[in-house]
Amino acid sequence: MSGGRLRRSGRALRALAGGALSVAATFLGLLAVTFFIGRVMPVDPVLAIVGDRAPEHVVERVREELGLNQPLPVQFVRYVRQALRGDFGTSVLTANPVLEDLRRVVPATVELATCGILIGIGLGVPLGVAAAVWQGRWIDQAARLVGLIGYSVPIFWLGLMALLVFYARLGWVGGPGRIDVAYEYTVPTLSGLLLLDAAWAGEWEAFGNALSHLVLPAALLGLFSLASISRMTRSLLIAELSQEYVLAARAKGLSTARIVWRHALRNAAVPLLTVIALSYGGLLEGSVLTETVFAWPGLGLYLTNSLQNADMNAVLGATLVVGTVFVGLNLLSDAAYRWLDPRTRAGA
Amino acid sequence: MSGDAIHGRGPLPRWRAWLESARPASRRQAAAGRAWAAWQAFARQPAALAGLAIVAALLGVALLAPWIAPYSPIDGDLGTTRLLPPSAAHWLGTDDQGRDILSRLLHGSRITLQVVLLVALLAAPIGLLVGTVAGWAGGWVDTLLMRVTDLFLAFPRLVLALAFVAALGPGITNAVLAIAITSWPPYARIARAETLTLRGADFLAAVRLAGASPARLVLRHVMPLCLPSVIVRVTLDMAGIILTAAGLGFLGLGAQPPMPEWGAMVANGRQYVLDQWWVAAAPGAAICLVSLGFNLLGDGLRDALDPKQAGPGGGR
Amino acid sequence: MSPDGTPAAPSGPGPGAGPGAAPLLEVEDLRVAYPARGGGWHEVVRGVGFTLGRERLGLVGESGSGKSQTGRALMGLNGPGARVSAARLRFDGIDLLSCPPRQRRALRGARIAMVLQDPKVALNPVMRVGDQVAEGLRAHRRLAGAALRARVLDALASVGLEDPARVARLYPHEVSGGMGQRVMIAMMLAAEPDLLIADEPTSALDVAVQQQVLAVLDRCVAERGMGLVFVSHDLRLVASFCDRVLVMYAGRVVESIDAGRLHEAVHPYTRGLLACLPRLDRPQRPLPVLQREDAWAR
Amino acid sequence: MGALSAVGGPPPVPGATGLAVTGLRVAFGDHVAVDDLSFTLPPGGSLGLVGGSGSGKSSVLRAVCGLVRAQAGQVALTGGGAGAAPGSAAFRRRVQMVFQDPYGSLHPRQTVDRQLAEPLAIHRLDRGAAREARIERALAEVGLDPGLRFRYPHQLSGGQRQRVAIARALILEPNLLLLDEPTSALDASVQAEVLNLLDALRQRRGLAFVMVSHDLAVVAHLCEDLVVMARGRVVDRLGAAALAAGGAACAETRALQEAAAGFRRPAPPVPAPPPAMPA
Amino acid sequence: ATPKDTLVIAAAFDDILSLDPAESFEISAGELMGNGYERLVRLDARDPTKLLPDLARAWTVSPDGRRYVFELKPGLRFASGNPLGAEDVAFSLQRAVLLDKAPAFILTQFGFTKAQVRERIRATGPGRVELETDRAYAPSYVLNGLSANVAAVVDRQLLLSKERDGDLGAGWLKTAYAGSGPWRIREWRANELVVLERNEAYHGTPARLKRVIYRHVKESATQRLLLDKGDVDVARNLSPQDLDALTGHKDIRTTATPKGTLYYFSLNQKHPTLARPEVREAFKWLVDYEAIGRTLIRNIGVVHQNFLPRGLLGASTDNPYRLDVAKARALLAKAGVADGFKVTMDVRSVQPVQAIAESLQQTARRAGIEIEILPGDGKQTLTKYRARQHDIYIGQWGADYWDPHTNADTFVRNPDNADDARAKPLAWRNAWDIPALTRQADAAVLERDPSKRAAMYRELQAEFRRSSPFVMLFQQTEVAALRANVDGLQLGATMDSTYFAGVGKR
Ligand SMILES: Nc1ncnc2c1ncn2[C@@H]1O[C@H](COP(=O)(O)OP(=O)(O)OP(=O)(O)O)[C@@H](O)[C@H]1O
Ligand SMILES: Nc1ncnc2c1ncn2[C@@H]1O[C@H](COP(=O)(O)OP(=O)(O)OP(=O)(O)O)[C@@H](O)[C@H]1O
Ligand SMILES: [Mg+2]
Ligand SMILES: [Mg+2]
Repeated sequence: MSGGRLRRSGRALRALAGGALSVAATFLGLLAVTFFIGRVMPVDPVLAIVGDRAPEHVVERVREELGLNQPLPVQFVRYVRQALRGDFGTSVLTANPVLEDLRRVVPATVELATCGILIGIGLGVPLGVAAAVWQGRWIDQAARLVGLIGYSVPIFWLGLMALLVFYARLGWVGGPGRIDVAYEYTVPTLSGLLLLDAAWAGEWEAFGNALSHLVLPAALLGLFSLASISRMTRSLLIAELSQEYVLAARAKGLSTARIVWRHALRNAAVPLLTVIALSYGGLLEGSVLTETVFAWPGLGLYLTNSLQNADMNAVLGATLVVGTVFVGLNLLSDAAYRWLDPRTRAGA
Repeated sequence: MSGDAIHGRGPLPRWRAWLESARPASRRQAAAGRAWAAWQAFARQPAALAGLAIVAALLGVALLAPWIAPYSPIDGDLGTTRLLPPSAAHWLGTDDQGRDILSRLLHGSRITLQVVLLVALLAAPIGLLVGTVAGWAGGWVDTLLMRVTDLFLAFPRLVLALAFVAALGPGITNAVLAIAITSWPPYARIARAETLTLRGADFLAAVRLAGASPARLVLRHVMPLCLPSVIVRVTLDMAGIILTAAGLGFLGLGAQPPMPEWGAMVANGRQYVLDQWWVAAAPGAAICLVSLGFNLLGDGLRDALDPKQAGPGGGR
Repeated sequence: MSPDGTPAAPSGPGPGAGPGAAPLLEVEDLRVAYPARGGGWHEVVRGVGFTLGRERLGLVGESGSGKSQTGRALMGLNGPGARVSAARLRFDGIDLLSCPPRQRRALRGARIAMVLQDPKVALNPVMRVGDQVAEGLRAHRRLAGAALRARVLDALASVGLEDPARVARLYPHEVSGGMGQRVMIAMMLAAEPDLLIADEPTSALDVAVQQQVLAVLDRCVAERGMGLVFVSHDLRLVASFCDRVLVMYAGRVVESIDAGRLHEAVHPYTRGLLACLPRLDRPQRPLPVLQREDAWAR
Repeated sequence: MGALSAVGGPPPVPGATGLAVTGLRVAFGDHVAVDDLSFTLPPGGSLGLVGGSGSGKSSVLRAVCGLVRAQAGQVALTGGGAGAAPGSAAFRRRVQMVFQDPYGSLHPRQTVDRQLAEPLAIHRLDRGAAREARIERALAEVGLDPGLRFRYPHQLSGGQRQRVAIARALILEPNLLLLDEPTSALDASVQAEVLNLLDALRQRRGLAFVMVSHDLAVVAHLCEDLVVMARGRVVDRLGAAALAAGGAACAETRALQEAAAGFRRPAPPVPAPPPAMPA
Repeated sequence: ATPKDTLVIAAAFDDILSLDPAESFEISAGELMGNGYERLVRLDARDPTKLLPDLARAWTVSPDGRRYVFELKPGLRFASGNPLGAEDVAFSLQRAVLLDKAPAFILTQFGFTKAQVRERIRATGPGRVELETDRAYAPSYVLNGLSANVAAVVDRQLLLSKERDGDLGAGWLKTAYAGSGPWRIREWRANELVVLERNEAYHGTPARLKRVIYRHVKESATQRLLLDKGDVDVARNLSPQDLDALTGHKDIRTTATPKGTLYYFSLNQKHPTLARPEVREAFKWLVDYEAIGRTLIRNIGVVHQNFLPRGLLGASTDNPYRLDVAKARALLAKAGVADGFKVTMDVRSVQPVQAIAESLQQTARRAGIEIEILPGDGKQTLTKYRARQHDIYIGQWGADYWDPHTNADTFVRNPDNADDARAKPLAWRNAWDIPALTRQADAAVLERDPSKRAAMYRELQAEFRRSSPFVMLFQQTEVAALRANVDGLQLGATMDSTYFAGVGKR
């Protein structure tokens, strides 16, 4: 018994080590790709620092300071060494250490994407389940329609239209930005997640205001994740519902609800989780455009700005964060896989 | 296996009988019959047909654009025809350079089609090859290829495309390249997964026993089997590709002016979205319609090509 | 028309019927049809009829002859889109076709149960075996807590599983095929049904294990006086295990015969099936093969 | 016993091939599927491998034809094919295999024609009309209607598929056929047809067989010698005649024997009539 | 809605790179510098050709024109509470020269170098600062230079306390504040917001409002929505069509001021075809100035064909060119390219530049010239432009300080046209080799009589209009739309002369 457990934990350890190794490899790849992009980009990074009107000698001096006159391999080694030390340098654009910037912008995006995915899950899973159970009925068609909208409509366009209708015309929601300026200094920053911080501080008015700003972009992102989640839920569930064990459960006389939610969905949950994890990553990505439309001071906006201004330190930092989140989500969904599916739990 | 007790069918015309013959007499007839069966499975779905119609219409419009467009797509008159609302003369109105939006849309279909086709032709084979080779070879080849795939997957697609376009310089060709570079990994994943399930299949063992080389096995036997799911995925991705291209255009990194690229048109129209809504709405609707078409088509293809429905022998 | 007319018309209790005078199950002119591709219907069960007492009834026939569909029609579990009709389909006096779905579901698992072919796929892979057994009990017998657990362990023990407490904690992939099939039987028998439909319960199992599982089934029938419909394509097995055998061909019952009198079978299909099996004790080559006649299917 | 010399019946056809396997060991990870297994098949002979599920029967066949790698042991052809190294093209042409599941052993997207042509294409045999003729001959040999030639597998019945699989194995004109439960997925009536076909082929071509099954009756019908396996090892060897006489010494063999006879009720609550089969 | 005591401004300020006056050189930052810092003299917001005293009470120029003495106002304090004296002023100017960041040339062009700046700029007594230039420049030129942000006065004590590795506090000041103006810069969150708070220690009239908050909003449409809903009080980057749509809105009015920023496109003289004089001129006849003025830059700019923006000394308002395809064709024929030719044009993907480029593309095609537009973001096109690798570049140029030399220096001076030249003005970027014009421009800087000086610039402009490879398009007008309850907001002509101290809300 204990020997088995020992062996099992040994196997888990090996899997973990393998995971860590692959994450490390992925990171090195990320670094290489960002470096490569930074170097081939036809933008002079010095320009970003000194501006267009600086005299030539200033330009030259800064170029030397940045080590840009050294051979590429030397630059790469320096770059990797710094990145490994957790030193992403200072952003040219914000004049702050990149790490500090990230600490500010990442929570904003996380808040947005998390609310989006919660909406996506909360509506998408039941919708997908309904569509699978009542296959071919109106609810199935409706789910399909929602999915198609989510897949076919450009988010930036829908965002603008939604802003126009719900903010400008109807005035139901707050406008662009995370919070009204009036509340700018009322909420102390703890987690960076405005809703949590406001609730923690008991600033309910600010909470309400932040919520009113969040609702629209989150709902929009939610719609897009809803599309893929409901569609995947449907097809996974349909596949599960045709399995023999469902027949066995029906033969036991269980109710449809129990069969669907306890048996079939539980099995579908395993791949579904991967879908959700991926679509969460997708939301982080979708936020690039959403944040532009909603003037949301998050990672997406930060990344586009830095890219366009050749702020390579910031680009590296932000890309690494996004990459890490993707890798982390992958690991997490792997772990969930192991946790949800007893067959993989033993490693057999 | 075909139903013996099927009721309610009249006599078939000769060509249908030929196509539906259970005993095809030649390779050609067998292939045609197979295609016909797939078509029938496909044609049973009205939504899929609608999708096909949209895509076919896109194709037709792209072919005929110069003949059916009422005006030039690139010349307008800043002085007199700027930002006119839809009217009899300009069905969809005019844009900020005084150009007829309908004409631009019609010509833009060529770009959209070109983007979609190029990406599909670039990304799908890469993904297919990488995935099948990784899945079949296993071992370190698999590990290496999948690491690279994961690396590309670890970047959000739009961001990576952005970075590549930033690196290569904007323009439609580079946008296509960037999108292709970023869209093959999912295909590789799918192809690999499929290959893994096929790896132990007896029919492949039989071919191996006959002495087939690994290259032959992968190219002639494994790949054709992965192809349907990749095709389905590509079709479903078309919408995403169009949207990504539009997103790049929207951020000013896609097609360059005055090319009537739909995404760039939306981006341009965004300035006027509050008052001259048609400038952005028309290309936006075109994008929606075409991605809708590809989505419906992809759904239909999936249902038609689904191995589970390929033949009743599959599941016992 | 099959040569001997509609076999086994509902005429009193079948041979080997148990103590109850009224038959447990009466089936007359049962038909199952699925929508055909080109429109219309495709009948896969075409006018099956029989009565069942508290006995072991074997259902044999080649693949696709409609055995499983017949069994499932009794459970009310045919595939989506199926059209099921019958002149009579009564279980213990209850008309199964006209009773409300709620009552039908209450019957399922509680009074009519079913064992499936392959325990590997018929047990929910993410649920502990014990929980799966408990589920039916909780639904039908309103048990909970310690009482429920005791019943689960009892049920597992009754199918000959050693250390039921340990088995209850396992996941399906952690039990062997034979154990899995026993778990499934325990799961279906826990609620003590009056009728058990076993759809090829042993054909996915190892030859040696097959014997053990059959013994378990056999004991349950003998001890509890339950009716059993045993679906199989293995004529030799059915003949040795059941009291009575229905032979199906193309959705019809072509012959109904006592297992002991199988050698007296008159239908050429049945006779052909028996003859074409290779035998250890009497080598024969070439083996006789079945010459199908269209008339059988009509 | 383990000798490499060909023992057994006289080769009915000159050039007939036999097989000698010594000390074979196959492992998947930590799991040893086949351990120190030896047997010989005289040229033109037939050998049955029987055993319960998971006893390693399929693994033996797969190791013999090189589909899985053996950790230890030798596989050698004897008789006509002696000298062809496992894995070589010559070996492949002499040794072919038929798989258990006719549903899984045919490529689902290729016509019968294409599947039969594939081995010919690989070995660059017979172009054009000669190839056509050869395919037609192969179909005829396994008793398949030429009208089925351009069908896809899903348009065929199980028995027909298994015939196609046999035709594919035969098209390279091998001398040794490895059969992995070729009839266990088939109905009894179809099984008889396939067994008859295999029997006829053997007579006609002087093929040597190694056949795997868990059904003693089926193996005994086709093979002269039997090897009983359990847990990856040989536990019993006996001739078909000895088996028919009944009363095997080995427990595993006896269990198989009983299973072949149907169900035997242990205690007599209901007097079960012995399975009486009509003549 | 916005709080009563706070002015909320929607603006795009993603260009800010630093809050250090010695380093910051961006338009948005300039406005912050103007409100947060003081300098010796300051431009009159109403008439930028005039100078007003700021920290200096009075100043004198020595007869040889090289020594400037400034007298400070008494009792000055920084927002930190530290007293502000002559030492601080000298320190600030020295610091700018020593740090030698992008805008430092505004001071070093008067002959200050790192080596001697501590002698040439000195505190000569309590409240007395003395500067010594290397030549006798036009006093307006020097004083205008001293009104630039780079000459703003910073808190010496505070900065020295934050100094690291002898950086004179530059690392710290990038994101902080050390000034004495009516507003303290409380916080700058890049691409998000900037918060100004009333400086209670300010020596002049205190600001009327307590706070000014800039919110970064890039989209014009979004700015308009926010303004319309009253979630901001001022919108700064509205597009022509959004401005148009707001006229007649009962709660919103607009205010406008011409800016020192010019839009132009230029022809690289390394391109053999573009180098022909007739081709250069032909391009000037191929722009539909009138239609562009009426549509694309309506409200936000006026057609202007000279290198000095209106409002600068000597600026010309002659606009001789208009769209004349026939004339252009004739000129092209004369140049031997009657059949037209193909060129590329690097265009930033921003409005109205992109739209103007597209319009030019259409009109040029009518004369047979095929222009291929190469879009890119700002940094990308600039990189190419600075390396002289473009064919045609379309862009803008803003005055660095309020003196004609700022633009003359770049448009009509090219002391060395070699690839490795030390100075690389716009004329160099387009490889326009102009020794004669360079000499003329150098002379104009030294002319001390303003009216003679103005005449010299007018001459330069006439020649420039005729022969330069620059096609000047328009001068930007800055427009702000504001809620009707905001009063006292006056946009300044330069980037640092929009003041908020006098702004109030009803
Ligand atoms: N859901 C369904 N839809 C359409 N046809 C079906 C469906 N389920 C079964 N059939 C058809 O019904 C017929 C009878 O099937 P059934 O499963 O009863 O055969 P069986 O006798 O149990 O065969 P096997 O021995 O292979 O299990 C077959 O032809 C099968 O194809
Ligand atoms: N590819 C494989 N990877 C891992 N284990 C395997 C593999 N193939 C077979 N095994 C294991 O090796 C053992 C022997 O398998 P094999 O297929 O040879 O048995 P078998 O006698 O043919 O059984 P069956 O009658 O079920 O076909 C089994 O325990 C099986 O699980
Ligand atoms: Mg069945
Ligand atoms: Mg096997």
